[in-house]
Amino acid sequence: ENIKIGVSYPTPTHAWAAGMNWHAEQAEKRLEALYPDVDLILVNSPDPSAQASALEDLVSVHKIDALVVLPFESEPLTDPVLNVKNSGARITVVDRGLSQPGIEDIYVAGNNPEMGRVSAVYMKTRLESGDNIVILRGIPTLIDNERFDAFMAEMEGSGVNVLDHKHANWNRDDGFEVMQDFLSRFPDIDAVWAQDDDIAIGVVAALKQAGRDGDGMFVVGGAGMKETIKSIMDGETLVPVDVLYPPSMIATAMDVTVASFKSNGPVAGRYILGATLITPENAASFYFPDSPF
Amino acid sequence: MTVLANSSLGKGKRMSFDIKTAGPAIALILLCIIGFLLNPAFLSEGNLTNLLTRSAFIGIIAVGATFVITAGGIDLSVGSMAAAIAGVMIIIMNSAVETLGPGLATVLLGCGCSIVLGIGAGWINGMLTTKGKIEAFIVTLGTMGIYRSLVTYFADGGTLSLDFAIRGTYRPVYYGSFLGLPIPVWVFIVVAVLGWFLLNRTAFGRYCTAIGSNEAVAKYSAIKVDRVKTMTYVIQGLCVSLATIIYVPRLGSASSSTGVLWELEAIAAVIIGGTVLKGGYGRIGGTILGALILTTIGNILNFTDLISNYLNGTMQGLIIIIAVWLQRGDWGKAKAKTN
Amino acid sequence: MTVLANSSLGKGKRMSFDIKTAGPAIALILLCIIGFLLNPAFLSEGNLTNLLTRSAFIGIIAVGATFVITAGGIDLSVGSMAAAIAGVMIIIMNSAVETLGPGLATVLLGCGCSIVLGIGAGWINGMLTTKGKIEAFIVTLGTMGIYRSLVTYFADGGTLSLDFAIRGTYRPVYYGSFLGLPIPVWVFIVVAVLGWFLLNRTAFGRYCTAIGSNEAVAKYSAIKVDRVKTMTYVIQGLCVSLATIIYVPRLGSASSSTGVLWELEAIAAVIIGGTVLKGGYGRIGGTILGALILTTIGNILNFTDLISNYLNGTMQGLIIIIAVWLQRGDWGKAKAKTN
Amino acid sequence: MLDGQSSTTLVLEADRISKSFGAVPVLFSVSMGIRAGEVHALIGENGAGKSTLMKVLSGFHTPTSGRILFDGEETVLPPDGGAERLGIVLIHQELNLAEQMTVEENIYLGRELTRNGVLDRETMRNKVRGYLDEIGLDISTSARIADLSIAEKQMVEIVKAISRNARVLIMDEPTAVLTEAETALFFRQVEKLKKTGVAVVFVSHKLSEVKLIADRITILRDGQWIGTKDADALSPDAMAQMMVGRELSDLYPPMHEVDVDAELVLEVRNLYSSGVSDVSFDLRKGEILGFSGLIGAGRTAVFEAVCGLAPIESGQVFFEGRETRFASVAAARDAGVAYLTKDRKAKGLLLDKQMRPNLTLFALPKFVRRFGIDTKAEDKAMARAIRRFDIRARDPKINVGDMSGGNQQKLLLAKIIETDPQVVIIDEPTRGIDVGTKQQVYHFIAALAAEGVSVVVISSEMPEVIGISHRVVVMRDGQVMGVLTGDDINENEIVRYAAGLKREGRG
Ligand SMILES: Nc1ncnc2c1ncn2[C@@H]1O[C@H](COP(=O)(O)OP(=O)(O)OP(=O)(O)O)[C@@H](O)[C@H]1O
Ligand SMILES: Nc1ncnc2c1ncn2[C@@H]1O[C@H](COP(=O)(O)OP(=O)(O)OP(=O)(O)O)[C@@H](O)[C@H]1O
Ligand SMILES: [Mg+2]
Ligand SMILES: [Mg+2]
Repeated sequence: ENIKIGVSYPTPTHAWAAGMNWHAEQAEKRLEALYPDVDLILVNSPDPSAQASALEDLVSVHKIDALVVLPFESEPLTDPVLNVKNSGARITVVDRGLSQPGIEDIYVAGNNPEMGRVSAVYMKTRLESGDNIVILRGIPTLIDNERFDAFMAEMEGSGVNVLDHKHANWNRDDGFEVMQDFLSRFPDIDAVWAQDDDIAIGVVAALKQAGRDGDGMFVVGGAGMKETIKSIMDGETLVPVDVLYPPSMIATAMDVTVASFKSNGPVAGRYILGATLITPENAASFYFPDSPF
Repeated sequence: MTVLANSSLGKGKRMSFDIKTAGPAIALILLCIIGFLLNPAFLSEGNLTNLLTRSAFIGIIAVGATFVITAGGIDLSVGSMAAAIAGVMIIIMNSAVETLGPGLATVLLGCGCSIVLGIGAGWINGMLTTKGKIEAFIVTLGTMGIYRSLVTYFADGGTLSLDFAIRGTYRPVYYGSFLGLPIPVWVFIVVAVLGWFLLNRTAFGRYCTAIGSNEAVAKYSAIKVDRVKTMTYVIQGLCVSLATIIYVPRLGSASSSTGVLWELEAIAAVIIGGTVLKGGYGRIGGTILGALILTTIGNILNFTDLISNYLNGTMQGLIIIIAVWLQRGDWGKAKAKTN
Repeated sequence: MTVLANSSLGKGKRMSFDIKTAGPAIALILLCIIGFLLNPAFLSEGNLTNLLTRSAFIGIIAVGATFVITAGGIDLSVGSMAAAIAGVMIIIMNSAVETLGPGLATVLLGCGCSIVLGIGAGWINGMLTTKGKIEAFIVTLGTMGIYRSLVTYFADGGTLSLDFAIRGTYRPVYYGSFLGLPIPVWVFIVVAVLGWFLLNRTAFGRYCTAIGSNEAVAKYSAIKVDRVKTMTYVIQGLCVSLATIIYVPRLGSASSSTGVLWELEAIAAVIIGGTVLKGGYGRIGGTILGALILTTIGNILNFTDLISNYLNGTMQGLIIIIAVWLQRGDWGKAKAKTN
Repeated sequence: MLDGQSSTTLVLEADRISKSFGAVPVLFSVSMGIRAGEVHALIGENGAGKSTLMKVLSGFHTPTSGRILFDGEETVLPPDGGAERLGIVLIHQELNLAEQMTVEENIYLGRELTRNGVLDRETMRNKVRGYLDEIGLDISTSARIADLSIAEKQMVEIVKAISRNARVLIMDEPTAVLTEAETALFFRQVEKLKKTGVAVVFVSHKLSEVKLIADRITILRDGQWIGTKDADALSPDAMAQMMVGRELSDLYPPMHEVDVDAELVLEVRNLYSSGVSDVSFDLRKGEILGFSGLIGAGRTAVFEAVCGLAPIESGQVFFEGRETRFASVAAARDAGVAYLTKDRKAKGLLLDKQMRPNLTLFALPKFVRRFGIDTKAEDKAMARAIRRFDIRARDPKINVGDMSGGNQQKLLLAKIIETDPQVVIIDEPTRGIDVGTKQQVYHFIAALAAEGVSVVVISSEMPEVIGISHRVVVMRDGQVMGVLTGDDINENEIVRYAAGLKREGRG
């Protein structure tokens, strides 16, 4: 009797998601080799409604026994995941929680508010009251709001001025252009919170172009891109740290889900991964040179 | 070369007529065979029902788009319009639940608002193109951006979700069925039949075709060109609102990513079905088949892991081109006619 | 109602000609004034340089699109094509660095490949529409999906990055300047001048207009319609490859999100500039202004926090509609003519 | 076989050409020889196959069987206008100009003059200017075709053809939309070309013109070759008879006098509109009112304003005694006023649709039964129209654009009459119609009037206006110059008013 496990996540359209896809594929190979009776089916979808359709297909066609799902968005996928659960499958939810509690058997996630908070804490160690920062946000989504709100809450009362914040959509090009405009607009910027390593790449390019990358100016991104981690290891000062939001969480979720069939102990529960601050000291342990991210 | 084209055209007239009618149908049947060969579960009742239900959204919107395109227009705003309407519906229903309770009244209020909004949005597109004399492409590109950003604004960048209490009442509109067919499929059938009748059997349909074929002739033939064109956008808006009414109970939410690229899918369905993009020639039946073809392609790609997930788009692109190429004999003719 | 439309038409004949020429220019000047009022730094040299440089991508692509649209076609694939070409360029340069070293040779090889790919991709679009007799909308919707998914595939869903050693050699193509103007702006100027010349001063340009105006007339005038139409797509492909050549050194990377929606921006620039979407009337000068207008809108929105971030799209949509409405007298005429 | 002419003088020759469209045969073994330096007229009823034969002779259609000889050698003509390079130029019956482009661009389309790859616009402009002056056409070289009147467009077509240094110049009804004055200018050019040895082939329904200009005449009937004769040997009556295959009775019907007390159906007072200034006239029940004048005199503009197609700046319109202003064409139609355009290709018919939807488009509300269109009633109307107007399409499912020009015109007439109007304004009623059918149209108009319908006939063909009108309004420069009645309706009087030599006192 084969154990069929569906794995559903958004189609990678940026590097972080590509890293996740890579980790998922690695885990599939590893787990299928380890357990011949386990069949993992990876499906990715370009939008929430396609993901809902993909979930329907996993049930009606593949008759899965368990589902590992990284929902595109929480709200729209709550009902479709509930339908999968009603078909009798075990549910593992990754990263973005569903909007109705109690559907998932296992929950594996990074920590978005924590990411914002950790970034702010680091900012405060480097800045003084009266210093100016600008923020480049992601795509307008819940994740972005959580990170941003936690960051702002932590900065509260520090005396650091947030000059403005614009959406750069977790995209290098937008990061570059928004930063160019910030630089034209504000003559004095001391630091940039770019929230994401892709945006940070654009920001750094804009800073270098304008020649404003000296004077202790620094940029904080986030997620844990391998190039960023490498440059932190090399002691780069413009992007001195990174805040982890590991794409490998999907692999963790697949491991745990398979374990729930294979283990003789209970595996249900919540696994929350930390938002570690990556510094030159600890960078080496987060560096995966083969991953696309 | 024209020599050949002409003679083959002359001779093939009867034949190409058949290909034209059958083209999209053949493409769909081929796809179903491929699907079955890849995985026999493709033809299971459950999957076919899923497929039909899914086609309903794009299909209903594409019926409206058939009118707009037949009359020589284009509407790029439908996807964002759907998202914005869904958002407003949810806000209204959520706030109505306090006064009206989570029952039928609230759901009907939401649906009513959806229809009013859809008609209104279509009317605005129509008036801007006709009275404002701005190209439809620009008008609807503009309203596309406006609606998309409005829904983001309403949702504060996140997701608007329907009150759980209302969901219970509203759920059957998507998940329920009647005589073995899901409700969305029934709505799709009704919209398709009405659309077919309107386009092929009424004066209004003739007027759309005439305007798309030659606006000056239409004007000299006592057709109120501006009014008819505006009406096509209103019909499009109404179709979008109907699609939204059956979409909202499916996922119970709306966000800035709702309905992204639906406009391209709807237009693609219309063109795959044999309607001419420059106007003057519309086929509702073809549009329905076009919508089914598009949904089936996505469905089949979910059925196999032969192809790298990343290449889904390549397969989709190839299949769309091939599906239309299957009826190219007809295309040559249709195009020559429009000139 | 038709009555009113006509009278403004008849009387405004001479006047609307002036408005037509000046329309997009006035819109751009208004935007600049607004930008300056919001923040005087808008008119700083640095910002104007940024603005021009940014316009270069969309502008160069839009020059190509002007040809395609003037000849009655449309190309939705340009954004994905740019991403795919950028991806392949990066792969090729990265692997050439081992044999050729990180010098000029490698960069030239990359640029050469880009041009070959651009021309090839354009040629495929052209052949599928002309010889394959498939509607341009469908062909390029298909190739859009194909190129987009190919770049995702090459990048394994992530980002392709240019070798750091090559970046040093290649950097000046984006960051360098000549006589005070950045290189991309020079490329933009050259492409615009050549495009203007080709469209307005050569037989080829007239053929494009004639085909867009009336394909049968063009054919009967012994114009090789298929060849000219294919050439417009080839020119479009070439423009995309030039835009890509100056895009790659900017951030040294390409991903599946590179160039998303550039096709709509390019088409919008063309239409804002006064070219008629149905073909037969193209204006390169207007296209350039259209590209500048679009870039300026985005730039201005970054210069103010008066407007909620979420409403950027609303402002963009409104400004586009208004910019085109400013020249609506002309539109009415142009439209009436195409019928 | 061609009246024993030696083939050495023949430039272009059709030898037993047959042509079918699908299963529908259109030409049956037609032969025709064209000599250098002659004007060869081709005449025949609507749908006889004249245009088809001309297209075969210029490479636009390939014959189903038969040979084409060029300079005595069997030749397969290159398609799509490629035959121009051999010196064979065709002016299509359908206007063949790119509407958004300028006069200069159109005239040189496909053979632009260039210097080092750059358009030599200066030279082209000057040459075009020269051609336009020569033919007496006062338009700018940079005018857009869309802004020209049909007559001007036709002249541009002619200029375009003449400028091509043709050896064989084939013209399919070039004078159908021209006035006599313009036709005269045009004929001067033809004479000039003829002297230089150009072979001119000329299709026309205006038999008097044919008599005037042609050296030889070929007659087609139902796709069959009837004969080729020297022009001197044929009178217009004899031509008509050979075309139609029967004796033609009087062209114009007997005039039915209008009751002087008949009510005024339409009164127009001091109308101002674009191209129209201070126009007043009235129309009685059952009257046929002719409108004459030179091209651009404003006749069309008057009725476009009256029918809601163009805005009225000032003035009054009374319909059946009540002051009215039709806000739309639909309002005019519903009141019983119908306008038939002179521009059948651009404003009259949907060329990519079949006959039936075209026929009923104007009167469509009449065919609506319980929300839907009553297709049975449409079919009946179609059958009726085919009988009544003698519309001949060998394939009933053909697109209107593929029908012969005259049959299109008949369909357009039928389309307008389908609303059973009280007042019908027919702009150029017989444009491109053969003599036989013309006669039918005139009788039809007279019958309408006899039934009490008021008819306005706008026509540039003087005999036609004179032959059927009760009264004639002559316009010039947007103004009414005079209204003629009874014996005053003659060519002399009309010309004097139209040319501005005479004007009725205002009062
Ligand atoms: N492309 C076509 N396909 C089918 N039938 C055609 C086509 N072109 C012409 N015909 C038919 O051929 C016949 C002859 O048409 P043609 O245009 O040669 O007549 P014509 O003598 O020029 O008449 P007219 O005086 O009215 O212009 C008509 O019955 C017409 O409908
Ligand atoms: N909408 C308009 N705007 C400007 N000028 C116009 C308009 N309509 C007509 N005219 C001008 O008014 C004059 C009268 O044109 P009209 O077409 O009415 O003449 P016509 O006597 O009917 O000529 P035809 O013999 O061609 O039918 C022309 O000079 C024309 O250019
Ligand atoms: Mg597997
Ligand atoms: Mg003819």
